[in-house]
This record gives sequence, C-alpha cells and structure tokens, in this order.
Amino acid sequence: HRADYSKRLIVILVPSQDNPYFKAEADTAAKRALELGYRVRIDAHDDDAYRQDNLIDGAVASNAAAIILDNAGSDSSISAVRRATRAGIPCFLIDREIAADGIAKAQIIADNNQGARVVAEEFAKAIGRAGGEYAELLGRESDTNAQVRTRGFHSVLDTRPEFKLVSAQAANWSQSEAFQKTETILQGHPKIVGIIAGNDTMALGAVAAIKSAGLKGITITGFDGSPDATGAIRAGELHATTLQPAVVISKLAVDEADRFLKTGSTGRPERQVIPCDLVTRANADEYQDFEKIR
Amino acid sequence: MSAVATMLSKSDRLASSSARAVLMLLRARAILVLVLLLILFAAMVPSFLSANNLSILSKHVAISAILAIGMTFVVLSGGIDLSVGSAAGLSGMVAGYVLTRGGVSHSTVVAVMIAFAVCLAIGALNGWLVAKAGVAPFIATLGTLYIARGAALLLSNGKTFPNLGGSVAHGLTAFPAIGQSFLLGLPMPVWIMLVLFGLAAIVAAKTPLGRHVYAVGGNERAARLAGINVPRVKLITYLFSAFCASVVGIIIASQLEAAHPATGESFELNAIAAVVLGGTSLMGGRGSVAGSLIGALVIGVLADGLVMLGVSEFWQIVIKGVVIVLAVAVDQLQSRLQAKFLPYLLRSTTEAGR
Amino acid sequence: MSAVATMLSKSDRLASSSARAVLMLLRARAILVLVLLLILFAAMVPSFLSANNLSILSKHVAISAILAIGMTFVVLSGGIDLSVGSAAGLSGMVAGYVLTRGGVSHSTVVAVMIAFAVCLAIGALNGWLVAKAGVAPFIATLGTLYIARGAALLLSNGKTFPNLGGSVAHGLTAFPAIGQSFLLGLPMPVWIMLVLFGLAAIVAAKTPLGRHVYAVGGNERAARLAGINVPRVKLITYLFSAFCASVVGIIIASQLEAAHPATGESFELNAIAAVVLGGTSLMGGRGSVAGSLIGALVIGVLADGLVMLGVSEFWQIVIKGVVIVLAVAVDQLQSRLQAKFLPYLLRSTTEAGR
Amino acid sequence: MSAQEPEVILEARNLVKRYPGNTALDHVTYKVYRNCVNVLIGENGAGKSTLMRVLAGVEKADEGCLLLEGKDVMVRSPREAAAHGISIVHQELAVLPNLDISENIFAGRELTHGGSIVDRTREDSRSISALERLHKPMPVKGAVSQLSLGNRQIVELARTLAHGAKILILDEPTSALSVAETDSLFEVIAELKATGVTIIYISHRLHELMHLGDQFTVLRSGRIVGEAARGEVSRQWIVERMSGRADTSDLTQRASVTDAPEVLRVTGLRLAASVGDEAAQAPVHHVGFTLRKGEVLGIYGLLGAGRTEMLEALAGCRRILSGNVAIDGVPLRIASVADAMKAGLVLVPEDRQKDGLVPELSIRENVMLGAAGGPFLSRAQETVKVRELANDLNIAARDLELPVTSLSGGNQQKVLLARCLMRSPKVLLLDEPTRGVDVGAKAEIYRILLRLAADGLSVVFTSSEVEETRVLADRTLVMCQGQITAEFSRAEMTDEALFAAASPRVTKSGVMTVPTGVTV
Ligand SMILES: Nc1ncnc2c1ncn2[C@@H]1O[C@H](COP(=O)(O)OP(=O)(O)OP(=O)(O)O)[C@@H](O)[C@H]1O
Ligand SMILES: Nc1ncnc2c1ncn2[C@@H]1O[C@H](COP(=O)(O)OP(=O)(O)OP(=O)(O)O)[C@@H](O)[C@H]1O
Ligand SMILES: [Mg+2]
Ligand SMILES: [Mg+2]
Repeated sequence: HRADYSKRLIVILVPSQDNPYFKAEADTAAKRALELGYRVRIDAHDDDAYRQDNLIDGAVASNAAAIILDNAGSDSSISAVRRATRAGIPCFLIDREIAADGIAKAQIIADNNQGARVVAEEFAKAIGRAGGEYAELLGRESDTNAQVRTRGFHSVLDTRPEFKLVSAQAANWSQSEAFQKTETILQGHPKIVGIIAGNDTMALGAVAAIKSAGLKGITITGFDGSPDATGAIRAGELHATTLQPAVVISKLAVDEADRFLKTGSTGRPERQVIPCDLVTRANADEYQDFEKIR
Repeated sequence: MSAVATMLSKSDRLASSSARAVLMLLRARAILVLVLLLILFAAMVPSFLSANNLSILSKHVAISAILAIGMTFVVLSGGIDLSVGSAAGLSGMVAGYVLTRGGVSHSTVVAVMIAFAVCLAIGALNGWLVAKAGVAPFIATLGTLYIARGAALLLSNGKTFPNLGGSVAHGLTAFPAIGQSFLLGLPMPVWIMLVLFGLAAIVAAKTPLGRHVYAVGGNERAARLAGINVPRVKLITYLFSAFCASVVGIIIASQLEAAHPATGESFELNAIAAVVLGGTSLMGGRGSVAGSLIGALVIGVLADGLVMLGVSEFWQIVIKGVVIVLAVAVDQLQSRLQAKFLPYLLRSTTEAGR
Repeated sequence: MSAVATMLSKSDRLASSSARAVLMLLRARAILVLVLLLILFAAMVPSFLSANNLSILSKHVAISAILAIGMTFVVLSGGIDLSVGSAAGLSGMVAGYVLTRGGVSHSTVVAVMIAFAVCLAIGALNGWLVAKAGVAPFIATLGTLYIARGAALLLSNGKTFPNLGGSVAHGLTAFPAIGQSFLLGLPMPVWIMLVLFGLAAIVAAKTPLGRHVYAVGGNERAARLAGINVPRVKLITYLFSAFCASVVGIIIASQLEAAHPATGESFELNAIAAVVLGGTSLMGGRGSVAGSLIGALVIGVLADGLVMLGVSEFWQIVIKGVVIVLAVAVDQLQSRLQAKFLPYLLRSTTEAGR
Repeated sequence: MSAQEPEVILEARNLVKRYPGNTALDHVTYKVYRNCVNVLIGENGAGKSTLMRVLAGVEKADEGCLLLEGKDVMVRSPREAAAHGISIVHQELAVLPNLDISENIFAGRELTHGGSIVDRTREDSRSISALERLHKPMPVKGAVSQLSLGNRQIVELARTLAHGAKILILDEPTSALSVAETDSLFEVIAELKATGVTIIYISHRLHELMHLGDQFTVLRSGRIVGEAARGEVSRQWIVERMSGRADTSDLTQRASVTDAPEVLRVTGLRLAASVGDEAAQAPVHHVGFTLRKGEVLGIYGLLGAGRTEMLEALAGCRRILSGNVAIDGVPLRIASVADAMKAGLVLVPEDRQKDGLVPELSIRENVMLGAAGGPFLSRAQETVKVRELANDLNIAARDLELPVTSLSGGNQQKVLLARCLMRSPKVLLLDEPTRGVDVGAKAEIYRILLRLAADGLSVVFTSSEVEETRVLADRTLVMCQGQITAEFSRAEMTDEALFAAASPRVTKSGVMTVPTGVTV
C-alpha cells in the first residue's frame, strides 16, 4: 500500500504482528479496505494501552477516516476511543470490546466467553466421565482476554467435581514459556489428563512438551484457531481449539466502516457478537487462516 | 620565535579553525538530527507540521522527556536507573488503587501524593543499594525493576483499575485533568514537562547540588575529597528519577482514565536512549538536561513520524537500534576528534589569550 | 617479640581463623542458596527430587546456563551484552528460514551453520562497537538488541516458521534431535551445556586467552601495557556470547519444532542475573564460569520450584527481584569483610612464611 | 618566633592504619604546633600521606584518636575536617576535570544566595583573588581538564586559600611547580603564618624544609622517629633520622659505559598531549637521545614534564606523531605495545596500581601476564619459572598464589620488573621505579638494575629524586615541558644543576620558556 494521499486513510490497530491471529486480522482488514479504495496503515500496540493511546493520536493527526481497533484493554482503551471519536474519527472495534457504550461505532467481537465455554465442554467431553487432574496455561495475566477465557473455562469445569485443577500457570501467550512451564507442571503432577490453554501458541508449546516427554493420551486444547493449531489437530497432536472468526470480523468491521463513512450509519447495532467455532479433528479441514472455507 | 615555530603555529591555526567547525557541528548533532528528521517528515507527511499534530507530538514527547530529565541526573552522577518504567507503572496503579478502593474520600490530591510516596520509596531503595550497600547500579535497579513490577501486578491481581475519569459525584474530575486538560493551548503534560525541565536545568546549572552531581560523575574520589557527601548526592538523583517516573505514571493513568499494571514496560530503555542521544556520557560527569530534552524530541519525532509514514513496526525497531548505535558512535567520534584537535585549539587559544 | 606483640599476633590469628570461616561461608553462598532451595522444594514438592524432574530441570537450566556461560566472559572482561536474547531469537528464525524456505537441500547442518554465522556477525558488530568504536557496552548492545529483534521479525514478516520437526522426506529428523534427544539418559541440551561449560572452564583457567579476559576486566590499562591485545580480547568475548546465544536459539527452535521471532525476549536479564548471582563482578575481573553455572541453577530451580509450588506469577517476579538484590548485596558485604579481614589473614600467613 | 614553647593545636594519639600487606601507621603520636610550619619528613612510603589523610578525615584510622585544642574530636569525613578548620592539598591531585576552575575551587563548599542558588559572581571574584595571591591569574571559567599539572596544583592551593583554614596541610605541593611558582607559594605560606594559620608541610626537598620549617617530625616505616624545633635541626639530623639513605656506597663504584654499541636511538620524537581527565601537559616535542648497551640512562624532571608520555610512547601505548626510533640501528614502527615488545622495549609503569598490576590475579599470574607460550597454560611450569625469577629478584613471597595486592610496595614493583624480564627485553624502561617503595627495597632494586645493566641490559629510568638519579644513572637527561633541556654525565650532576634545568622560566612577558642547556 504505497502512500496515495488522495485516498482516505483507514488506520488498523492490532495488538501485535508476530501473532498469527492478529496478523490475519490486520491483513484481512487491510485487504478489504484497499479493495474498497482506501489507503491503510497497520500499527501494533503490544497490548500496551499507552502505546495504543499514542497510535490513536497518530491516527488523529493523520486525519484518518476511520480506525479499526483491536484494543489493549476494555477499561484502559475507553479514553482513547473517546478522543478519536471526539476528533471526528469513527472507531470500529474488533475482537475485543470496551466497557462503554455509545462511543465506538461498532464493537464486533468474537465471543470469548462462549468460545471458552465450548472449548471447555469439548475438553471435558474428550477426557470423559472419569475426569481427572488437569492444568491450565494462562495468557498474560494482566490481559483482559486471558481473564475472560479463564473465567469461561472455569464456568464449565468448576461445575464438574470429577475435574481437578492442579496447576494454573501464566505462560504469557508464549510458546517457549508454555513449553517449559508444561514440562515443569508434568513433573509435579504426572497424573494430569489434560491441559487447557488460553491460546493456540501456548497449546502448541504444551504439545511440544508432551511430545518430548513421550506421553500419550493427554488432552490439550487451544484457543484462536490458528493454521498451526488446525494443522496440529489434523495431525492428532492437539485435541481442539476454538476458531475466533478473525476474517469474518475484520471484513465486517471494514464494510461497516465504509458504510458509515458513506451513509453516516452502520445500519447495525453497536455490539455484535460473533460466536466462535469449535474446531476438532472432525471439522479441521473446513478451516483455513481463521476462516471457514467450506 | 623562530621561523619554524611561526610556521608551525600558522598551520596549527588553520587546523584549528576547521577543527572548530567540525567540533561545533558534532556538538550540535542532536539538534541537527532533529532538524533533519523534522524536514524529512514534513516533506513526506502532509499534516506533520500542523498545529494539531505538533500538539499531539509534544504530548508524547513529554512522557519520555520527563523520564529522561530524571534519568539525566542519575547518569550524570555515573549511575543508571532501570527501574523507572516499573516505577511509572506502580505509580499509576497506586493512584488507581487509592482513587477506586482507597475509601479516603477519593481525593485526587491524596492519590497522587501516595503514588509519589511509594515511588520515592523505590527511589530511596535504589539510592540506598547503590550509595550505601555498594551494589552496582545496573543490578540494584534491575532488582527494583522486578520488585516494582511485581508489586504493581499484585496490587490489583493483574487487573486494570478502570473508570479513573469517574463521575463528578466521586470528586474525580481533577484526576483526568492532569493528563488531558490544556492550558494556553498547550497540553498539561507539556506544562508539567516544562516545569520539571526548568527546575532540573536550574538545579543542574545554578545550585550546589547540581554541581555536586557533575562532580561525583566526573571524579568520585575527588568529589569525596572535596567534602561532597557522595552517597547523599547519589540518593537524591535516584529519588528525583523515581519522582519523575511517578509523575509519568500518573499522567498516563490520567490520560487513559485507567491504570494498567504492565504500563511502562521498557520505558527505561527509551529514557536512557534519550539521555545518551542528548550527549550525556554513560560514564558520568558530562552532559546536560537540555540535551536530554532534545534526545527525547528526537526519539519522539522519530517514533511518531515513522508511524505516520506507515513504516512497518519491524522496521521501526531496526531503525531505533541503528539510531542509538549511530548517535553514540558519533559521540565517540567527537571525543576522538576533540582529542586530536584539542592541542591545536588550545595552543591557538592560549596564544590569543596571552 | 615483646609480650604485647605476641598477644596481638595471637588475637590476630584468632581473628584470622574466624574471618576465614566467614569468608568461606560467603564465597560459597550461591551453593548455599542452591542447597537451601533444593531442600525447601524437596520438602514441599513430593516429586521434586525425582530423576525425571531433575532431568527436566536440567534441561531448563541448560538454556539459561548456556547464555550465562557466554555472558560470563563478557562480564569478566568488564562489558555487558544485552543483545543475547534477541540474538537467540534471530538464530532460531534464521535456522527456521533456511530449513523451510532455504531451498538448500533443507540440511540441518547448513541451517545451523548459517544461524551461527548470522549471530557471530551480531557478536562481531558488538565487539567492534565496544572495542574499536569505543561505544559503551550497554548502549552498543542495546542497539544491536533492537536491530537483531527487528531483523528476526522482518525475516518472516512476524510469522512463526512452523513444522521444523518436519517429515523424514525432507531430511529434517536431525533438527528436532538437537533439543529433544537423549544421550546416556541425559537430554541433549544438557550435554551441549556441559560441553560448552567444559570448554569455557578450560579456556578461563588454562589458556592465555582466559587469563587475558580476567586481566582486561581487572585492569584494562595494565593489560594493554602488558602487551595484551585488548580489543581482540573484547571482540572474542562478544563473539562467544553471541555464539552461545545462537546455540540457545537453535535448541529452543528444535524443542518447539517452530521458530517464533519474539523468542528470547528478556533472556539477557536472566543471563546477567545468573552471572551476577554466581559471584562474577559487573566491574569485571572477578568471577568464574562455574559460578555462573550455579547462578543459572539457582534461577532455574527457583523458577521451576515456584511453578511446582503453584506460586502466583506476580510473586515470582517479586521474589526474583529480591533474590537478585540480596545476592549482590551479600557480594558487597563479602568484599568489605574481605577488605577488612585480609590484612589479618595475610599477616599470619606472611609471618608463618618468614 | 617567640621564645616560649609553642602550644599544641592538634594531636593525633596512637594512630594505627593497616593496609593489606603493610602497616602504614604503627601507633603514631603526632603533635601539630599552633601557628608554626610543621614539617613532616620521611622516605617514600613512610606513611606521611596516610597520616595526613587521617587528619583530613579521608581515611579512618583503625585505632587511635584525635585531639583538637585538647578536645577529643571525630573527623569522619572531609566535610567534618573542614568544619574543624582543617584543609588539605593532597599529594595526588584531586581536581574535578569536568568542572571549571572556579567551580573546582568551591566544590563542596559553594557560596550561595540564601542557601539555594550558587553565587557565581562572588565565587569568581574570590577565586580570582585566591589565584592572585598565588601570583597565578587564570581564567576562572576555563575547564580544568585543559590545565597543565602544575596549574592544577595551583588550583588546589587556591581552593584551600579561598576557604581560610585554621590548619592547612600541604602534601608535597611543590612537586609539580616551577621555581617561580614555588617562590610565590612560600610567600603565601609566610603570609598565612602571619595571620595565625597553622601549616603542615610535606616535601622531599630538604632545602625547602630547612627554609620553611619551624617544627620537624620524622616518620619512618609508619613510626615517629624524631621530633625537634627549628634550632635543633640540621641537614645531618634529618638524614640520620630518616636513616633513609639506602646504603648505596657500593653502587657508585662502577666504570661508565662509553664504548659499548648503541642499542636505542630516538630522534625528533613528537607526541600529542593527552586529553580528558588525566594530564593535559605540554606535548612532547623534538626529543632525541641515544642509549648504549648496558648503559643506565636517567631522565630527571618535575611532575608533568612529559617523561611518562615519552616512555609510554616508546612502549607502544601512546601514539607517536612524528619522529624515529631505531633499535640496533634498525628503524622501528611502534603502533602497539606488541610492536614495542617484539623489538625489545618494555615498560615498568609509573603507577603500579593503575597501570601495572591486575589486583584480582595472583602473584604468579601477574608475573606471567601476557607472556608468550603455548595454547595452554601450565601452572607447574609457570610456578617453576616464576619461583626462579622471584628468587633472583628476591621477591619475598612464600606463596605465589596469593593475590598480588598482599605484597608490599617494593615487592609489587619487583613483580612488575619480573614480568618485564620475562620478555627478555633489550631496553628496560622504568618510570619512577622506586615510587612508594621502602628504603631496603629501594637499594635492592638499585642493585638489581645495576646487575642487569652489567649483564648487558640497557636501562632508561625516570626519577624525581636527585639522589636516586645520581646513584643509578651513568648519564642523565633533564626534561622540562616536553623537551630535553640538558644532559649531564655522572661527574657533572649536582642538585642545583639538575633542578635549574628542570624548572621552566617565566619571561617578562609572562610566557613560559624552557631553560636552555645542552640540547641533544
Ligand atoms: N590505599 C592504599 N592501599 C594499600 N596500601 C596503601 C594505600 N595507601 C598507602 N598504602 C601504603 O601505605 C604506605 C604508606 O604510604 P603513604 O602514601 O602514606 O607514604 P608517603 O610517606 O606519603 O610516601 P610518599 O613520599 O611516596 O608520598 C605505603 O607502603 C603504601 O604502599
Ligand atoms: N590531575 C591529575 N591528577 C592526578 N594525576 C595526574 C594528574 N595529571 C597528571 N597526572 C599524572 O601524573 C603524570 C604526569 O604526567 P607526565 O607523564 O606528563 O609527567 P612526568 O614528567 O612523567 O611526571 P612524573 O613522572 O613526575 O609524574 C601522568 O602520568 C598522570 O597519570
Ligand atoms: Mg605521600
Ligand atoms: Mg611520570
């Protein structure tokens, strides 16, 4: 996207570009916006609300037409979104919501709570009635999504007495950290039957650890539905994940932004919750790059 | 004087005038880089020099500049403070805690004061470890980096303190004003920065304390022999640095109307980079507060400009590294050129003076 | 000898024997801490001392130990290397790139060699900046930290290189073996660590190069005057550190069978902490490779033990900070006690000799 | 001076100060008399500076106490010493290179408007008047890093003058000063005495002491060995007490080397001045000399004359701007220490601690530092070699694995000498080889050097002591302000001639010139 200053600018803000999920999200939005004749800019805020604040300032200063935002925190992003809106730049939130209504033009989110519940249900189902000890890998504990997902997991698993959480460790969304933490957890709790992870990269770290320990029959689930994870599901290493419909959400957000810019209204309610899809071996072939292709 | 000597001193003078020009150029390099960057971005980004953008830019610069101002004294005295980012994070969290759960009439003033106090305690710990326990500054402040970050996370159990911009009923209107209000058209953080800058510049140039900071960094032993209370000077530099970090934490919490425990991660590297870019030597004893301000401007302009240009995040990281390395390599070049030309410069000055 | 003198020297001897005991105790403090931690965790976590857990633990320790071994020489020579984490990340990415997109017959050996070469280039850049351009090590390696991280991200445009454990058809079976296979019951990374440790220990204790490293760190001017090629020594320390970082990056990529560009973030702080815990002075000239190994063990045992105990992430951060600060404060205490008691100790030795 | 017994203003009782390896002060009871010039004499390393550092609060004594005007006082820091009116000019200069002259003069004791803002105007005017009292006007806003060593010394003196002390300690204040500067210092001392200031004065120059002193105290190996008032003191008395003269009578009986082949020839050597926080001296220029096989060449000069720079350049650790160096007639390019070593030029540096020893390493490792050898070190082989050399040089160390800092100054010096001999040099360069070395060790070092010379090694050494130069040198060059100003054969050397050639002269216009002598 060479700078053609005659076109209007859409700024896309995502948490990071070294995570496949956010990358897909950003790339889809960018592609769609280019198709619709906009100029685009992608920035990453590293889940740092202050950096996000600066980037939104940057969008304001660049006279952006709209901002597509995967925000850095439901509470700490409100003021930035409000500032952009006051400066006349509509914000369209994707993936995560903020704890305020009437500021953003749209909040199109993947239902993390629902996603967490379905994946937890599947996790429980795969392990079966016997239940047993399980471990949980959490994302960065100061991250809202980590908190929503773990709450979702527990709302399912805590109601089943046969499941016993023996270790919950933060692996900060990182594959190598998840690898080491899983190895350590396995030492303390050799009898665990499952590991439920807050996202796919951590789940894949756990998969590698299980593999290197030579263990079999431990159920591992992820969250996100990244291509690496669906691949691992197909290979039978990972049991399930839940696909956050990044592509759908991003396209929707850009389309609504376009409509809003042209007509002054998105024509949709502000909060739109897109359910997550459960991906298991049964349907893994239907998904590619965060999108249902069949 | 013999004919040979006259000839010699003549060629020396020639050398000196060109040497001087080179030295001047090198000394002013931070400003030069800044001007170059401004021209570059102004040419490439249409709205870069708009009043609106400059106001926003100044607000961003204020954050790193405030940290850099505090860091300057630490570095001038020969130390380093890695804990400022964590301290800033902790400061915002403490303010958030007091405002939302404190129960103490939710007063902004009380919250800010308590945040200051907590950060000053971190600064005091740094100062004590470095000045009294003799721990290397790098390690001492690395330790407090972890401690302060852990404390910030524990305070809310990792959660954000939301709604600090809360309702008038709670008397919270003053808090958001710290970071968001304007005075005479300038954002409040910029005013805070200017006040701290003025204060710091006066302290550095006009007070015994400032002179002692330079003395300790220039030759610690000689400073001690001259009767300067070296541990006290070091302690004060760490206290001031922690205070500046605290101010930054509060401004950010006020801007976001929320306090997040991970705020400020790697701010210390930015602050150190700004100080070094501004010509302050990591060996201590040489540098200025004004330099750090310019260093912060360079970093701020570069960061914002690259974002507006749409340069990829990854290239931004590389460019930042290159700029840091180049700036300091140039600094070394300056010292060497100075070493090479100084004899000539001095000779002609001395001759002229006599 | 007069009666008074006899009495004096008697009390001196007493002082010396107790002083010696105290010194011994303090010198062995890293081992003491380690033993304490092991006892503590063994008591609180049933399976902690099982052969299996020790094997896993040793594998985790190997990662930080390898980095710490490389860092030891840099620190001994009076420098610091902040770029090791980024270099490790870049190393894995380069290997991943060559393996998946290289086209050069996907050979593990080629991939590893190219990864080494790229990291050695980073090390050479560090060494050149520090030894030749005279840039302060902190700043030089901070710059390369950013540059290497940016390069790693650019290499894949932020993506992970997956499936490095690929199929036999691609001839990739050797790559996962680096991090995952076992030899005589010990994980391969532990063997790699042991080999590097043995090498480093021999170099440090038995070769001219090792002595030169100590000499450069102990007194750079004296080293130069003694005819030691100081820039060369420094360059070698940075090269070796980068090499160790490269090994770590490859081990991690091999273990995960994937290379992620953010791998290795803040590894440098762990490595520095291990080195310092192991008794190596950040001023240079004092310390040992064995100490760093023990330091890495302390950090590794602490980290794994706290995880097994289920201590919260936030407390883990705080505990780490406290351990770092305490260890170094004790180090200072040791130096001071030593300075105080050495005259007595020496006097009795000298007297015995005469 | 009135006839009555002068009264004691400050008394140090039973001071003990131990350093690793030696006891610098061994139960010293030292009396300072009011309104007198109290002269403290002693050999290098006798403990004079240590005693002064204790009085000035810089160093804490291990035992003992201080009585000021009869009252027990605690002096734990320079600040407290200043509060008691004790002010000191240290032997090793302690200037702040990054500050200007006036800032240096008032560092730690700034003049302020109401306690907060520095009063530059008042500081400057008082700095100017202090410098004027020393007859040495300088631009008070000039950076100290650009001053010559002598001028830095003046700045330190001005610092004490500007503050008006009750007791003023001057530790070798004249070692870097020219004759004219020394004379103005003496005037100031007389003035100060007239205004009731008590002065403690340390110097190695006997004629100065005899001229100035009212009360004399002699220190030897950390003990007071003599005390007397002006009338009772003679040159003879001092020399006896110091017992300092090493017994060197046997050393002077040797044949001079005149017909041996030439080993080293230096012509037209020119060096840039060093910058930064160290010495910014007159650069070395137009220096040339020759050296024969087995000859011992002395280089005499004042502190800051440029001797160290010259030797460092020959040893390859300082850049040579122009000039030629030839060994055995072969021209040599010296770009690094390795180059110099290969050609056989090795330096024993002036400052053992700063430039010579690696404190963390053992005696053995320090001797073997940088020595050529195979890919691996063998402790056993090294021990054999070092032990042999240690016996040869009489290094008093039973255990070669002890840290080198455990040795006394003289033995440390021999360790450095041993390191250099390990290289089998052709020319041994020694910068102040006996600085801070006790009397016995001094004589021993002389003997070793002369023995080495007799065995065919050529030696160049610098010294600030006339005595040493006379004993050791076959021939002496005098350096002043970076130039060689005179050359003396052994027969021609006298204190007066050496000193005159070493002192820069000030012409009527105020420009310093170099004394003209026999230029090589
Ligand atoms: N900081 C120190 N550490 C170890 N030893 C020291 C220290 N300072 C002085 N010494 C030793 O104490 C002894 C006395 O030194 P001091 O400097 O007081 O001698 P001095 O009489 O002033 O000699 P000079 O005439 O050379 O100045 C010497 O042997 C010296 O090596
Ligand atoms: N301001 C200072 N403070 C402490 N030491 C200094 C200072 N200036 C110079 N010196 C030391 O004194 C030495 C004097 O410099 P130089 O080598 O030019 O003279 P020199 O003739 O060798 O004098 P000498 O050998 O008598 O010291 C330098 O080596 C330097 O280390
Ligand atoms: Mg002395
Ligand atoms: Mg000298």
